[in-house]
Amino acid sequence: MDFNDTPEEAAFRAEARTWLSSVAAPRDTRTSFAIGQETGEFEAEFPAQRVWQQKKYDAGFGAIYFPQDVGGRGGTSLQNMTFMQEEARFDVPVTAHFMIVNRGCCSLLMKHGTPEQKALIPATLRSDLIWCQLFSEPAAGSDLAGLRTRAEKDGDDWVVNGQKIWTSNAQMADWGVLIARTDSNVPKHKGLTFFIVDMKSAGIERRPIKQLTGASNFNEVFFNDLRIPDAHRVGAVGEGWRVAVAFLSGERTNIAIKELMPLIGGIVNLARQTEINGRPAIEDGEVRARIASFYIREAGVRFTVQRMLTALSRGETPGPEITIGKYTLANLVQEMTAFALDLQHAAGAVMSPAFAPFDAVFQSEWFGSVIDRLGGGTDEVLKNVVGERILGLPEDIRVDKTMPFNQVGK
Amino acid sequence: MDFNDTPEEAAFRAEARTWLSSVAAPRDTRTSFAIGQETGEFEAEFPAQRVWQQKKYDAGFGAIYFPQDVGGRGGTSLQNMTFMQEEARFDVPVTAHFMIVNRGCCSLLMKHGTPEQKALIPATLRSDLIWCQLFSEPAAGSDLAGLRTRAEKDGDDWVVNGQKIWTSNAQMADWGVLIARTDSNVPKHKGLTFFIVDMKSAGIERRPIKQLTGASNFNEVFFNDLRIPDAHRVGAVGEGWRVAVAFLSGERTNIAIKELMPLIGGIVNLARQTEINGRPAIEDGEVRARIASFYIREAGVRFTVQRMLTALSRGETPGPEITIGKYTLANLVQEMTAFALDLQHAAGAVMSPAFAPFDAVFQSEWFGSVIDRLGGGTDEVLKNVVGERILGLPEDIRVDKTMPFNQVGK
Amino acid sequence: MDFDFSDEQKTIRDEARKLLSARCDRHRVRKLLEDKAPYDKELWATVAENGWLGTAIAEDFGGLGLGHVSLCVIAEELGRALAPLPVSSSLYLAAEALVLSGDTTMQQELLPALASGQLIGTLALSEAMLPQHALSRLKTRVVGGQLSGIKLPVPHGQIADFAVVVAHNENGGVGLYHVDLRGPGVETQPLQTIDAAQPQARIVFRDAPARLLSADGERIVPKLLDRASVLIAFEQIGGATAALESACEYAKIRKAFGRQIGSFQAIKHKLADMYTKIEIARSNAFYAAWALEADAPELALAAAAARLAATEAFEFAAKETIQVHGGIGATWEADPHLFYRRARALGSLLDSTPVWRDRLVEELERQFAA
Amino acid sequence: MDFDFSDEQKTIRDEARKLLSARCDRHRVRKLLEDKAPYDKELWATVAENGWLGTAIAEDFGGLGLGHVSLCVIAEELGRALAPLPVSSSLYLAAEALVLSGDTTMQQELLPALASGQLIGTLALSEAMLPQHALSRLKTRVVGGQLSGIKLPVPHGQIADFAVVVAHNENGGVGLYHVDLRGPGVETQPLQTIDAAQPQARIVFRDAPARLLSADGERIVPKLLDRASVLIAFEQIGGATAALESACEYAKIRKAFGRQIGSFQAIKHKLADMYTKIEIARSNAFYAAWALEADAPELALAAAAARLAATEAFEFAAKETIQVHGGIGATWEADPHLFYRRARALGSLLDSTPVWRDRLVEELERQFAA
Repeated sequence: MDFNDTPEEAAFRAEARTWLSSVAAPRDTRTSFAIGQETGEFEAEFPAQRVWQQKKYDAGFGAIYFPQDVGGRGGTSLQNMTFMQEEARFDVPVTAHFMIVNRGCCSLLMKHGTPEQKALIPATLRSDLIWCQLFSEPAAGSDLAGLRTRAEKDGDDWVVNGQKIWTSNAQMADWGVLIARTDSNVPKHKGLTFFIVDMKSAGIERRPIKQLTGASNFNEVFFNDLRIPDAHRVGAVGEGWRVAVAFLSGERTNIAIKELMPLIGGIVNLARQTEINGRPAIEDGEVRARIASFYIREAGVRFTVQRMLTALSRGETPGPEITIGKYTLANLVQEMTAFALDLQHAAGAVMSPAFAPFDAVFQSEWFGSVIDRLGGGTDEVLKNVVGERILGLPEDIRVDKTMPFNQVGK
Repeated sequence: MDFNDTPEEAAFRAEARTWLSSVAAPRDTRTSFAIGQETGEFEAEFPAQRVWQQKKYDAGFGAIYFPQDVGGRGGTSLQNMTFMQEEARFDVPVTAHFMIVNRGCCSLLMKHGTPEQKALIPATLRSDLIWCQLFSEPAAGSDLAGLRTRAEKDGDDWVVNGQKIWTSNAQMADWGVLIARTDSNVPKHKGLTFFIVDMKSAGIERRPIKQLTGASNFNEVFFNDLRIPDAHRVGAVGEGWRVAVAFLSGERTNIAIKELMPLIGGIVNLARQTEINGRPAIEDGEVRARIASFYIREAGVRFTVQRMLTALSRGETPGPEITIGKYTLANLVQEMTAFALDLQHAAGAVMSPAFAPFDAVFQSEWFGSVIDRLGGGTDEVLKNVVGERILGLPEDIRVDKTMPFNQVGK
Repeated sequence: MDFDFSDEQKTIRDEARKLLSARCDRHRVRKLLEDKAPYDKELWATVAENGWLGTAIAEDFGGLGLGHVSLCVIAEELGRALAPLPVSSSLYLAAEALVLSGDTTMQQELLPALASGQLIGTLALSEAMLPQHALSRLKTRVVGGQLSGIKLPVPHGQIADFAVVVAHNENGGVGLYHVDLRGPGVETQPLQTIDAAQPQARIVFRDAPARLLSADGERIVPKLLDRASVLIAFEQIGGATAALESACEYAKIRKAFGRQIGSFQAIKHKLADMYTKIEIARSNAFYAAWALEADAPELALAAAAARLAATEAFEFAAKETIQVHGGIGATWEADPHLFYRRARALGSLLDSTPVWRDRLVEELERQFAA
Repeated sequence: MDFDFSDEQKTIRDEARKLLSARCDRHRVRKLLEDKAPYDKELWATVAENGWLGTAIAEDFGGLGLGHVSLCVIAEELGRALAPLPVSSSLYLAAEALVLSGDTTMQQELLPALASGQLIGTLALSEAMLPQHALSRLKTRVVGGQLSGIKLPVPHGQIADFAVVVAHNENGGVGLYHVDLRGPGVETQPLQTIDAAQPQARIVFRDAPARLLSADGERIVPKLLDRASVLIAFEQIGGATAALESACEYAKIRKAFGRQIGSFQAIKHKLADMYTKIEIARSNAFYAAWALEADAPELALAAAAARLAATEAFEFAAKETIQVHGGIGATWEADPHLFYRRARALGSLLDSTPVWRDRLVEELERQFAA
């Protein structure tokens, strides 16, 4: 048990810090603690994010844990985490959103891709190529395996018809990963196949979804006789579910490793500036109890990630503990930001940056927290995962699990 | 909307208070706030409780809302509540435990009993007769309709074999209410029949259950060829489920109307005597937040009962709102008592009455709260009731609901 | 004891619900949000015509004199409909402040216009993050009948005709002043808010002419906040109930894993929890409504409890209604965010929970004297 | 960074678990509870023989010098087995106090006997409802080498051979004193406690001979409480994990409505919540274990967080394990009440949550300087 860097780790950290100092200014964590939820206008922010990712890539920090033969650094997940910790000290664009999908696609292609498909990896890691994820459907959210988009074989091509939803990056994506139903005569998990899609193909229509905040970071994507060459199939026909599940668990881990300490610091500072019962709020027992509870959960997830990285660095398979991270943090952010608004008393509902504390960042993160509780697996779905896969409890009764898909609901 | 007594209500309250003052001493609510959970040694306390109930009955306050023709006062539920409020101001035995069952049996017999059965009511209301409830079984708790105790017709008798559990009062009961399976070839809810049982009959064995506290207020009851005359059947053969459900909802209401304000007062006083961060705990924001939250739920249930009584007094059918009372209060007591132990710091684990604050009453109520969360319907079962019967949500999938009982689990 | 609305009040409720469901459905609410309209003028005219605004105003002052419990009934319906109207500012705050001030001249002048909806009033109390109960630290001041200072946020400040302003007088006491917001020395700046239908403004007063309504602010303001909080609690309960209904409806329609999602206990018990919190809040609010109308000494305790319970119920119902709806619930076109916004707006309107928590426990301390 | 137990520590864990499941099963724990035995003498001898008690004591003082992380490993197993042993009093408190005191003479005299289990020590700090951190208000006093006052509760006070007593000296400073509990001027009265296997006593000192260990109590006691709280946190996590396992096992066996109850989301998600709280606690405790062994400046923050998280996890796991078991869970013969008792006993042992909450936030305030 040692929380300090080893000499090698310290050397890497120093290297990262030196490079970051040479290209970016330090971040003032007392005032800057937005955690970059899906609240902003992504399209406007995207070009700067891409440039920053390219810069990191060129300096050897953009794809740390990917092997060198696909353009990565050939480093470790622990180094990646170290870099992220250091990066959080600087005032740089947050590239997490699109890189979650980009990295996920690269990992997927490394494992399941053909040589031709693998050739896309380096440009993707550099974010020269942007990917999007074509999974969810209006009638297939938590129950993803209930998706209805159909891919039918026609010569060497697959012809795809249907609709996807909640696709971030669809506006600027060059490629997409798609899961579609190729056989309706077998139970729902068995008839699915995984593809990559050239987003410049004919037969793809994107429509932005206006979110509750008014911003539009997600899209509906419609397929009308979209043709995908069989060469863009990933994995075997009918094996799409397994491929997609591996992809999605990566997404949950990514949401789990958001850096929330600055937000806690923001609340501490806010509590110094506002008052309860005639005294600074920070002296109030309820405020202290809430802040303590925030810290415990934040640290709990942060150190759980460290346990996972330790296992990885020992060459072991990490335990399942990190599954708790996604819903713990998503709820935590919603709770913390709501509490921060409470601390502002009547000003809590003000969103004018000039007049709300800290440029109304608590207000906008409070909106954004709604989305994090839903994306990447709802609280409810993930608690089922914990109950069934970790604790070994019996499954919910699944009335449609073994039924041929075309019989479900009949 | 008027929270004050009407002139008639005020007159009744005055009458009750006058009588109570003439027979009992006032209670010091600053030190006496035990809510009388199932923690004490019931057998030792029983005689005094019975005498007090008899005294109330003889004065016209022991069966207020029962009609005069069965020996009641012919008053209202509201008067009963008024009497309970007044009674709580005096230092008298708590008769709630056995009277819940006694009153429930009387209500049941009034509705479903034969004239011979109804004749038992007056002595029951006076508590000259004590009843017990023979419902739960080791394999049929929340899923009461899964009970296995069998009653088979033999001439004019029913022969009963099986085992019941969680029977309070079994040691001193003269009569019991029993639900047993009379037909295993039909689905589980349909093959049940309701009986009254003379507890002096041959073929009944009682064994006390040692509770987690060490006390034994509950029993297992075994039936070995117990014979019940058909004249002691209540309702039609196969109609036992409907009868039992009506009986049980009364039990839940009774648990919902526990008087918890004195316990809240006890916590306020405790918080004055203990300290946090160098100041009286009552000044601490967390303590205040918790106390406020306790009060809100306590008052919320108390006033929900008043809404129910208003509906009754207007001759309307009360709404379903009171269903929330049982689990709200049971959880509240557990939370309040645990919090009171926290306030005592290291002394919170001390149970010696001489050295724990308030004679260790918080400690013993903390143990007792466990039982209230389970008895009369668990939190989980009751939330299903709220979801399905009040909010109209679809039922859980019940795999055994329509299956003949003797096929279940095969 | 009679712990329910009267038949007459139930009639008022049914009529209000009917009118609002016809004239203020969620499409309209969303449209106004999109247009960033601070209120629904047309609906305002309609409810004024129907006499709602005068419900609790005495007949002598042009109201209907039906009492505050009746106004609670209307408040619940306004909350349920998420009505974009300045009722809270004009009636629960401005009209109540005028009544409490005891200034009959100004009551004569203004209450009839508030009852008819001709004038919109508001209360200018908050100064940024200062709790509203913290009167001694207010910076706004009146000198020689002229008021100066910054009030932020002022609810409906951009549409109000006048404000009752809470400010220090020359002697350091706290007074209530009437200020014409259309008059000189008043600069109003609309703010972006979490709920555009509960608009707020920043108002800078520079030597604005101010007429003293009462010099007894220290006594009146807490009472005013208690009274208003009861009415707001009914709006919160109405909103929470509508959110619950919306979530239940969706849970019955939406299917996942081959079943209606409402058949899963994770959803079913979440909705049962919502229902529980709402009924706890409703029962507390009933008690507070009685204390409000009876002007009973129990008002302080009852109002704080109603406020806290209703705030918790609406916040919980709003956020979990989104969760029950899944991804759809996070879109602009779906209803849940309307509840999420309103819950927060009403929760911020009259001080936040720690302030009410303290008031509630003060009352309990009194009740359980050492 | 290496954020897990070492292979050697994992071996210690496996062996400890094996021994305890053979020698300290729940029947034995329940039996001792019934007998009101303050501890399991036989098991004490066994674990002493196996060297567990000397785990973190330096080799110079007769220990194994394996460090505190290894002791954390053992603590978790003791917690998991609900072991009725005075390890917390004798090692986490008395031995640690001796080490922190810097009194090498007394260390030489006592640590080897603590490591071998020949002596049992304890810490006499609490004075009824006073928080243990509130040193300035302690009433126990030493005058002329003689200690007088009442300590209540003293953990394992009825079986301890000596106590490190925290008391005021003649100058009003706070010192740590060694008192022989078998000696004159000591009257020990066993108390009834929530968990008989975590026994407590009331000790009245009347001019009991006391030897000063350190006059620097104001610095040492908070650090001692921090250090002990980390070890207790591992006991709590062990207990919570065992409770969770017991609940999961029952949820797989018990059927209701024709299904295993673990297939109902109400049960499944409750167990997922338990698991979540336990893992949050475990990760915080890992960090604290590192800070404990490294004597890092992060200890204060890490210990408070580990303590709070572990207390919450064990309390929740214990009470909800009863609930999952249904009626059976409330009986003496079933295991869940053993957890319920232990959770409360450990939660009360070293101050309650509001005290640790304050310490945690103090550290955050330092970290996020204004």
